[in-house]
Amino acid sequence: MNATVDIWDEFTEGIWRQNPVFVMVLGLCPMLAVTVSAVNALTMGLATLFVLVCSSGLVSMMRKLVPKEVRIATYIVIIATFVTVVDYIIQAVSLALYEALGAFIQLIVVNCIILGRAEAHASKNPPIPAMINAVGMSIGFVIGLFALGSVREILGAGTLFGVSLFGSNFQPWVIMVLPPGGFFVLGGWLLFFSWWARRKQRTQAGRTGEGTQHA
Amino acid sequence: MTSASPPTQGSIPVRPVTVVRATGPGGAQPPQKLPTAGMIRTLGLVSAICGVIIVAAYQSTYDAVAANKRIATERAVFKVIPAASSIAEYLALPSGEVALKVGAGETAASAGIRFFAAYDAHGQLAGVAAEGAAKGYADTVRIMFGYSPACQCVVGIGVVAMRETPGIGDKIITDREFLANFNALDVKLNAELSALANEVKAVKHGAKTQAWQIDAIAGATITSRAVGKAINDAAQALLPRLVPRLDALQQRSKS
Amino acid sequence: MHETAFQIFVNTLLANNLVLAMFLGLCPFLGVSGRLETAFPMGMATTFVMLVASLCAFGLNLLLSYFHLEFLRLISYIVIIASAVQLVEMVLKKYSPSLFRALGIYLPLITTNCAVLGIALFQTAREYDFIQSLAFSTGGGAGFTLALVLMASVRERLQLSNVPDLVQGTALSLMLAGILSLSFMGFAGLGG
Amino acid sequence: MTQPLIEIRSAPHVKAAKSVETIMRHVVYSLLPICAFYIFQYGISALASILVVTAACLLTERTLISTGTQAGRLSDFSAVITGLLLALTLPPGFPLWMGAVAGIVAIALGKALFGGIGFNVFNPALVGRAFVQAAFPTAIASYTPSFLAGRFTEFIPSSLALPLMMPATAADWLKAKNLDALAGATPLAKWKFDGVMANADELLTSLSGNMAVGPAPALILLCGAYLALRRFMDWRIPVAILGSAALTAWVLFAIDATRYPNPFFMLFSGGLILGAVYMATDMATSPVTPKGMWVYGALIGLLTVVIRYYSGLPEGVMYAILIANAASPLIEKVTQPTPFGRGAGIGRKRASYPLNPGYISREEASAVTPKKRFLHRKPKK
Repeated sequence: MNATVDIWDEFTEGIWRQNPVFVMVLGLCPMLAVTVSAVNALTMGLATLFVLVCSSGLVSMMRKLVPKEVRIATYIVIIATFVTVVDYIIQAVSLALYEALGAFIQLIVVNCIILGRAEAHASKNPPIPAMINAVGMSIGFVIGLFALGSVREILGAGTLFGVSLFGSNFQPWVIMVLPPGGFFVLGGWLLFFSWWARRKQRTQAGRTGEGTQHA
Repeated sequence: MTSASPPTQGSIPVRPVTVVRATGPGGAQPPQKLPTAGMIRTLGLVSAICGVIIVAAYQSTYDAVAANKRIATERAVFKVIPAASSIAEYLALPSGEVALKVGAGETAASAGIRFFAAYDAHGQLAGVAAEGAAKGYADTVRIMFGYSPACQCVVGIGVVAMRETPGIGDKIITDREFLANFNALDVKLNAELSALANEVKAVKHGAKTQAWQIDAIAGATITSRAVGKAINDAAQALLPRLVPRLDALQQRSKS
Repeated sequence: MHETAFQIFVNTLLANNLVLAMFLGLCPFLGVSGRLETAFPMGMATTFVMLVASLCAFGLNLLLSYFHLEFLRLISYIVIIASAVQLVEMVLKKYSPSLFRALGIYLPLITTNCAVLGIALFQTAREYDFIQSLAFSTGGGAGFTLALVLMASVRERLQLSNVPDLVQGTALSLMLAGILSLSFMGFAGLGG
Repeated sequence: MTQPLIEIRSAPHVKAAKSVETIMRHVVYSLLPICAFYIFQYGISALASILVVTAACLLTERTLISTGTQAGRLSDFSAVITGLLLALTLPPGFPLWMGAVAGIVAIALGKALFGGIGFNVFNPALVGRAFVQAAFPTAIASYTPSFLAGRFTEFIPSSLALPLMMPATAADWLKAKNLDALAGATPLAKWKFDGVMANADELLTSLSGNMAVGPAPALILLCGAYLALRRFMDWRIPVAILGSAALTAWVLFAIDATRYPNPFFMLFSGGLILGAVYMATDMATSPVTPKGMWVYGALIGLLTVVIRYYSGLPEGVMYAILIANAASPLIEKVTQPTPFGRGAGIGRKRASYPLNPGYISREEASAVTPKKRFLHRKPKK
């Protein structure tokens, strides 16, 4: 019983409680740069998922072998390996997608989420929980990327996954696919979540009847 | 780094400082005996595993990547030369030679100008395609243009890469009026075949009077100009080398 | 097309600013931009590492393409950058201990700054020659420093104003970065 | 020792008995003639644009104040100023719904985000303008000629675009009126893209008609002079901006007169005068030290000319002011007068934060903001 709860906990940690995008605000660089469309966002998320899961597995398998002094170097080399692999896979699948994402696939190497997970979790846990945690984390990352990418695509081009939503006369908000739009949309999501959390807190406080209400 | 500190008079403890210095690149570990052999063994093992993974991935995707790249190039060339059905990649060398490009790893490639000869279904030269680039509004605009030896003109363009403002600059892909400029854009060489007879240039919207001018898109003048400059620069560099050698390209060589 | 070194420098400094237009190096940008006193040294240290890393990457790329080992590029770049940071750390420690003390905590952070790796990767992708790479890395570093200093200047002032609680923290920093990025859009097309 | 030795100076000390409301009210008064002339130039569309944009600003301000997000009162006139200035910087035929977006963004992003009046770091009107410039680049570049016949009875068709929908192109409408599509280009755009330079009288008053210009510069200067004379505005900033822009333009003109326009054109085309007089002088976003004002103004002038000449956009005042706004705390810090007793040394001490690792990631909830050192000695109330 307890074990399943743990595993479920490992899995959901990254999706909500420690969501890498909205809670920890990690991995910003690729996140903002590639999320001009929902497809790009999903591809980037899946690539990160692959790298995160594989590197977590390998790091976790080697955790007893690696001396403390060289652990960071080892992790970086392992991560870089899987990034190279994913880089070639995307090239093989679709060159158009590869060009849209550009150097940001290779920049997954310096995505703090991956190194952070390797250091904080995978190096201390056996492979299976480590990988499950990694999957959860990456799903959280994918959700975050998708939330950004879809808003930016809907407003910025009037489409979602390339399908037109509002007809041809829609005025696209070009800013959304430009750099400032990325900052604004992510900032907007963060604002939304903090507003939501506060509201929930307030209603809870109201229910217990001891909440002293002042904003 | 390990220079011995001078013998100290008095009771200032210098030693700990030297110890900290001597620990080297490993970071802040305790100054105990380092498990050097273990470290090297682990790093070696990791490198070996990673090397194997990378090489395996590279090898297994190599064909697919190459095929993708070829398809992408072909598509780009076919777009600018509609009659084409197969292509061959060439280098126009500074010596005036035209060489068939073999393999991907030509280190001497920097001196030559890359272009594609496109052949129709009968193996006859249908046109030549080359890339050009110029600074646009946001970033470099890279285009591919098709050159037809028959009319000595540009017969089509396609955008390879750009980051122009959506809705304004990217009209160069969609604006029919603008694309009509490239049905027969004059890039004739001068009598000595040393340079273009006329500079290809974008002029303001509605002011096109000559066959070598490009009627710019109203409101997207800078991007239009970049397209003109890209064609001009690339043609200026390539055509004087290419035109005298066109005969060598007429038939598709067996490769 | 051949861009001059000056064009590349101005372009990476303003029009295609690493942080505000390319989204590189955002973590330190948001993390260290709280105070001017720390923002400027951090920017300078990053610039220096960028320069070293860019030059190393240039040489390394020559070597790799000579042996047709392009698939090892990423992994060797990241190792080179980590070593460059280590090197800078050791050199500083020896020759300028005061600067080392001031920067000590930031130096390791630079390793995971994607702007540094980004510089190395972009200069390879754009096939810059030696001088161009030099201009690219110094321009990128200067642009990073500029963005950091401007951001710190604004955030320092905001400590004295009553920003709504709801916005405090990362959301505010992101919005500020957005407005800064908006103002830098005026430079689009500069150096062309 | 009869001379006063101590001059205590800190953030703005206004000696006269002027409240914020008084100042703001006079700024609004001085803006009214400009708006009136603008409406006279462009007719009913301009009137609608001014009304809608200002209303959007006021409504947003009201909503945000009532939810407690932002400080301030509606009656302090600051939102009115933002609305009027914003409307004056937009093309007269700008779709009304986009104008409303600009107004909302100006107040929400440019002002409420920082805590309301007096705390904003960037000029709110310009934040709104920059946002719509990036969001709707086509619409914001479509100007129409002034003094068209029938401007008081007929809307410019793009004004009335349905919300979220694309406006009708101005070019077709102009063609129907037998006007060249180029008549819709501003003098700056004409110069930049076509090399056509406008005459001095056209620029100054725009009375000669059929020019797509913004509000008349001569009138703005007049109204600005009123504000400066009544000391509602510091004269140093506009003077510094115009001076540095003219100087930069003159130097370039002297170097290559064929390539660069004359300084006069530089000063009186586009929004430079409006920006210098009304936008850059916003008290919350400009330095308070006299020396700082000069530096700030000079920076704006220089950046404006550089952006106009070398970047892709024809107009650069807005961006120049926004960047200078961001730099203004920095300028203020550098140009702070030396406190008495500290000496005029370089190595003078300032209040500073200790360098500690907890400082790096202040975003983390657990990290605490280090206290400023000098605050410890502050007497407790």
